[in-house]
Amino acid sequence: MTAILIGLFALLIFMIVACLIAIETRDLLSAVVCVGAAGFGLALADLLLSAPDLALTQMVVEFICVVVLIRVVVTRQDHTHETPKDTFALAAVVLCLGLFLAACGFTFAALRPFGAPLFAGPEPTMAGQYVAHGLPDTGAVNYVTSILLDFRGYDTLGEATVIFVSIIGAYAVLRSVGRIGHASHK
Amino acid sequence: MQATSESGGGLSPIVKTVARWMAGFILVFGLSVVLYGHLTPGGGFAGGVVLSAAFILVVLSHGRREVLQILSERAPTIYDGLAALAFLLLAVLGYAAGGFFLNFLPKGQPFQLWSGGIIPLCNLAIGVKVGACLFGVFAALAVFRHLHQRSA
Amino acid sequence: MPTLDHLPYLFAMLLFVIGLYAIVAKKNLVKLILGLIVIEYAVNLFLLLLGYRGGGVAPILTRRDAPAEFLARTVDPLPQALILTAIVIGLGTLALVTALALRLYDRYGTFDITEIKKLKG
Amino acid sequence: METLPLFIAIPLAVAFLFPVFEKLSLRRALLDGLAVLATAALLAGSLGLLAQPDRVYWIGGWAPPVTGINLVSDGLSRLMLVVVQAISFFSIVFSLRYMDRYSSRGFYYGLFFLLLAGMNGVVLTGDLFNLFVFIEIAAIASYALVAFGCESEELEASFKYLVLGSVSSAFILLGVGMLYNLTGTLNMAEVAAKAPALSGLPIMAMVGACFLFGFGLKAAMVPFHAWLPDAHPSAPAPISAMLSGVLIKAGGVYVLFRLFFSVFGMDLLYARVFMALGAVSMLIGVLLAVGQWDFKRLLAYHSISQMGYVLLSVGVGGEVLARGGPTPVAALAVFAGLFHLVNHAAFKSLLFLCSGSMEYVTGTRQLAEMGGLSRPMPLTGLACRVAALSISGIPPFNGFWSKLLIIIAIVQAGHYALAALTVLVSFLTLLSFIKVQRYALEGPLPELLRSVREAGLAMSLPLLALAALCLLGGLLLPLYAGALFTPAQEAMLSGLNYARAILGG
Repeated sequence: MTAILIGLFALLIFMIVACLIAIETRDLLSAVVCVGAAGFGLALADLLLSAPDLALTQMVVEFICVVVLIRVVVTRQDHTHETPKDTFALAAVVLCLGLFLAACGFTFAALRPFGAPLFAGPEPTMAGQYVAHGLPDTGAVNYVTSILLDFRGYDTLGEATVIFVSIIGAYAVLRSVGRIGHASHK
Repeated sequence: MQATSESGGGLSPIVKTVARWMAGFILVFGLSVVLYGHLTPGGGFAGGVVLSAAFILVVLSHGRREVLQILSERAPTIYDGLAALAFLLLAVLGYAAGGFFLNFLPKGQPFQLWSGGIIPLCNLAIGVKVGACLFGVFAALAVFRHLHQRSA
Repeated sequence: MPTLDHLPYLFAMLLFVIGLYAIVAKKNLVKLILGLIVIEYAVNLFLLLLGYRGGGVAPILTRRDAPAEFLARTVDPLPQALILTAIVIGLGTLALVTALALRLYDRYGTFDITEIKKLKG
Repeated sequence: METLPLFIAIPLAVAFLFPVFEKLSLRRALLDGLAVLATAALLAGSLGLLAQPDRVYWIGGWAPPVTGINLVSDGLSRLMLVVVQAISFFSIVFSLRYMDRYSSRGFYYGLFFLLLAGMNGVVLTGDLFNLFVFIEIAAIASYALVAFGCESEELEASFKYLVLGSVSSAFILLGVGMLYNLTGTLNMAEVAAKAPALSGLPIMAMVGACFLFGFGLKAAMVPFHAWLPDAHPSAPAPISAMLSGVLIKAGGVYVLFRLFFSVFGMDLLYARVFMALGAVSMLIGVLLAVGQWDFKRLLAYHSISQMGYVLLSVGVGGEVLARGGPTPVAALAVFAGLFHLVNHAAFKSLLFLCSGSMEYVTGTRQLAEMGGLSRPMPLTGLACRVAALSISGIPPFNGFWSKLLIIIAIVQAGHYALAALTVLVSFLTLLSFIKVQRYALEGPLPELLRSVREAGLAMSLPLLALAALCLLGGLLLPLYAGALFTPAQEAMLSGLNYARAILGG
């Protein structure tokens, strides 16, 4: 457990640093690469926390995201001047976010501690039932798959639909001609 | 690499051949990730993304112009729609057999490829769907740029 | 107050807040997209941490495992299934938002959101 | 045969078919026919459901103890289902002609049906994570539809909408995760059964705040409303009607009611937050609307204001309930809120469709460039007048009755200041619609618009049908209230009994 905690915190700090660099750097290409690195860190964290399915998916998705984003960024010139807005507004934003984080710190004490979810306890849980019935009732030895495609297959239909919506949407947005006839002149 | 594919020429013939071979291997790997999803880590989503990566590799190495000659704008959306329909059909077949999303096929022996009832079939449909979809998004953003409208 | 038991959750929330900061304070469309990605990472990580069981094994049965003993050791598979769904949803959103950003760039020649507002005039 | 899954399966199947149809280059009439037929069948199905009792459908046969995902048909979800199907039917009929102005009809229908499937899924589901998935379907479809015209402003509005919408979704998912950690389940009924043991813990305030922010943003309540006045007017008119008429309700207000009444159980704090959000939205929305000159933008601000009425009224009902006040008052407040929700769906969609009809023939949305349109376009003019009278609360139209009931309920609950505020907001609404009448329908017809005509029957029929609903909805209320509203009101008032009904305990 301790070894896992140390590894986890190292990965978390790596991710946080990578994200901070990504957000503050001026060069968009390095920003994209930094977020990719953070995603790679997340995939490692998945592996560390016994989620190989997630690690695999996160890794390949990461690859596609970074390729697409780099493709978008690399040939386009950017002249954004990140002049700091107004110090007061920025301070207010940071203060609000800090308050949110403090509220989380205060209220999270009631959550189940890390490493001891309800699932591990004696209480009956949704996941406990899925695991108990997974092999005999669905025949799949990968419990994540049996949940995804059998117990909660309806969610997966929804998820497949989300992907379908997004591609139809992207194609719709990329049409060269949107309106026919007289466009609404405003 | 980016610049050449931008102008549409593609890379040298050696790179293209290697890329095609690589794409073949990636395709097989993706299919195995899809089909063994209920036995090992992976499944329709991860495998589908791998499948799309194979096609993306070919596009990146061959360049825009060559790809545009063989690929129609609508192809990815059609495969996407058909695979989504197949997945929905599995759910509706269950519906006919007694309940929406009922796993109506025999469950088989654990650890066999043909086990888990409809799960491998669902994985296959999702794999094709995700592969077509992601490739379609990439193609739309990188290859087509502006889609020509066609009134229906 | 949180102890070490809850510290990983707070780290995930810190990541979440960093993403929110990017969305609120940055003016570049690409930075906003990156902010969305960071938020998605944070939420996925949070869900994953919630399902971890100390010393747990991956929720995939192998031929070597005795089923009963395995069930007492596996981590919670449900959050993992949820995160898989959430990853794909995030990917879908990313595809659409990238298409929008590209289209805006083609119209205005910039990723700067304040410039875009100005050009609209 | 169980019909509940069909409300999701039919729109999905239709949506998946459209890319294939586009490839086959089928005749336009076939696409149109399929779209109209599918929405009409769904509308008939939802009306048929009204006559049937409450029931639960466990998907895949996974019923407790192995809790799968369930579809729930109770009074509240049936009410929302009917509203969603009705508005989508009218919007599709209106689109047949209106969408001539846009390219790619197949994509339009595809996205429309995905939006519809998403909303039906949200309304019917009894599972928290499934709710999130279907809200995302509806939301992503609406982002794409807002940008459907591909004009610069539309793209920008869609981008803003997408970023804010995704942040709100992230908050919703955080809330779902925390609830899962606390209760070990995602099923709303099972969470509801465990909620009383958790009430009072600070973490529950955090969960409530996450959901309130997430769904409040989707419902465009006032501190979170910034995206709506850009997004709703940018969409094609039938989509504006869908977004303002049903999406902010099905994806925002409905879920808030479901979660805070049936799952967490209404307490005084939540009720006061509802009331405050409602009152502020009502006032700020109308104040921002009065100064607008863009017809659709004006309507969008009014959506914020009118949804404020609904939230205020239902919040008052919850407050009376939570402090142990007289049940009839709470029942009246909830009833009035739901009635106003349905009325708003009718008259706001009608107004957006009217604005679309005017835009179709005149090519503008600016009130200052219109004038005298009631002469060349008598049908649109008539429908627009009926809708304006309804939203301003003039008898005998439906808006009058629901606003009257809301004010009576608020007075009975003892909140005199809020009642006065409601009257004031109604007055301001009336003012801003007098402006619409004055500049769009009355006065001289501008030179440029001399040749305009009514856009055709396919566009006028939905307008007239909705106008008839606005008139009859109020007058015939006693006839249908028992079938439509009473079960919904009971479902909300019975609170945590929701869990008992589903789990059979």
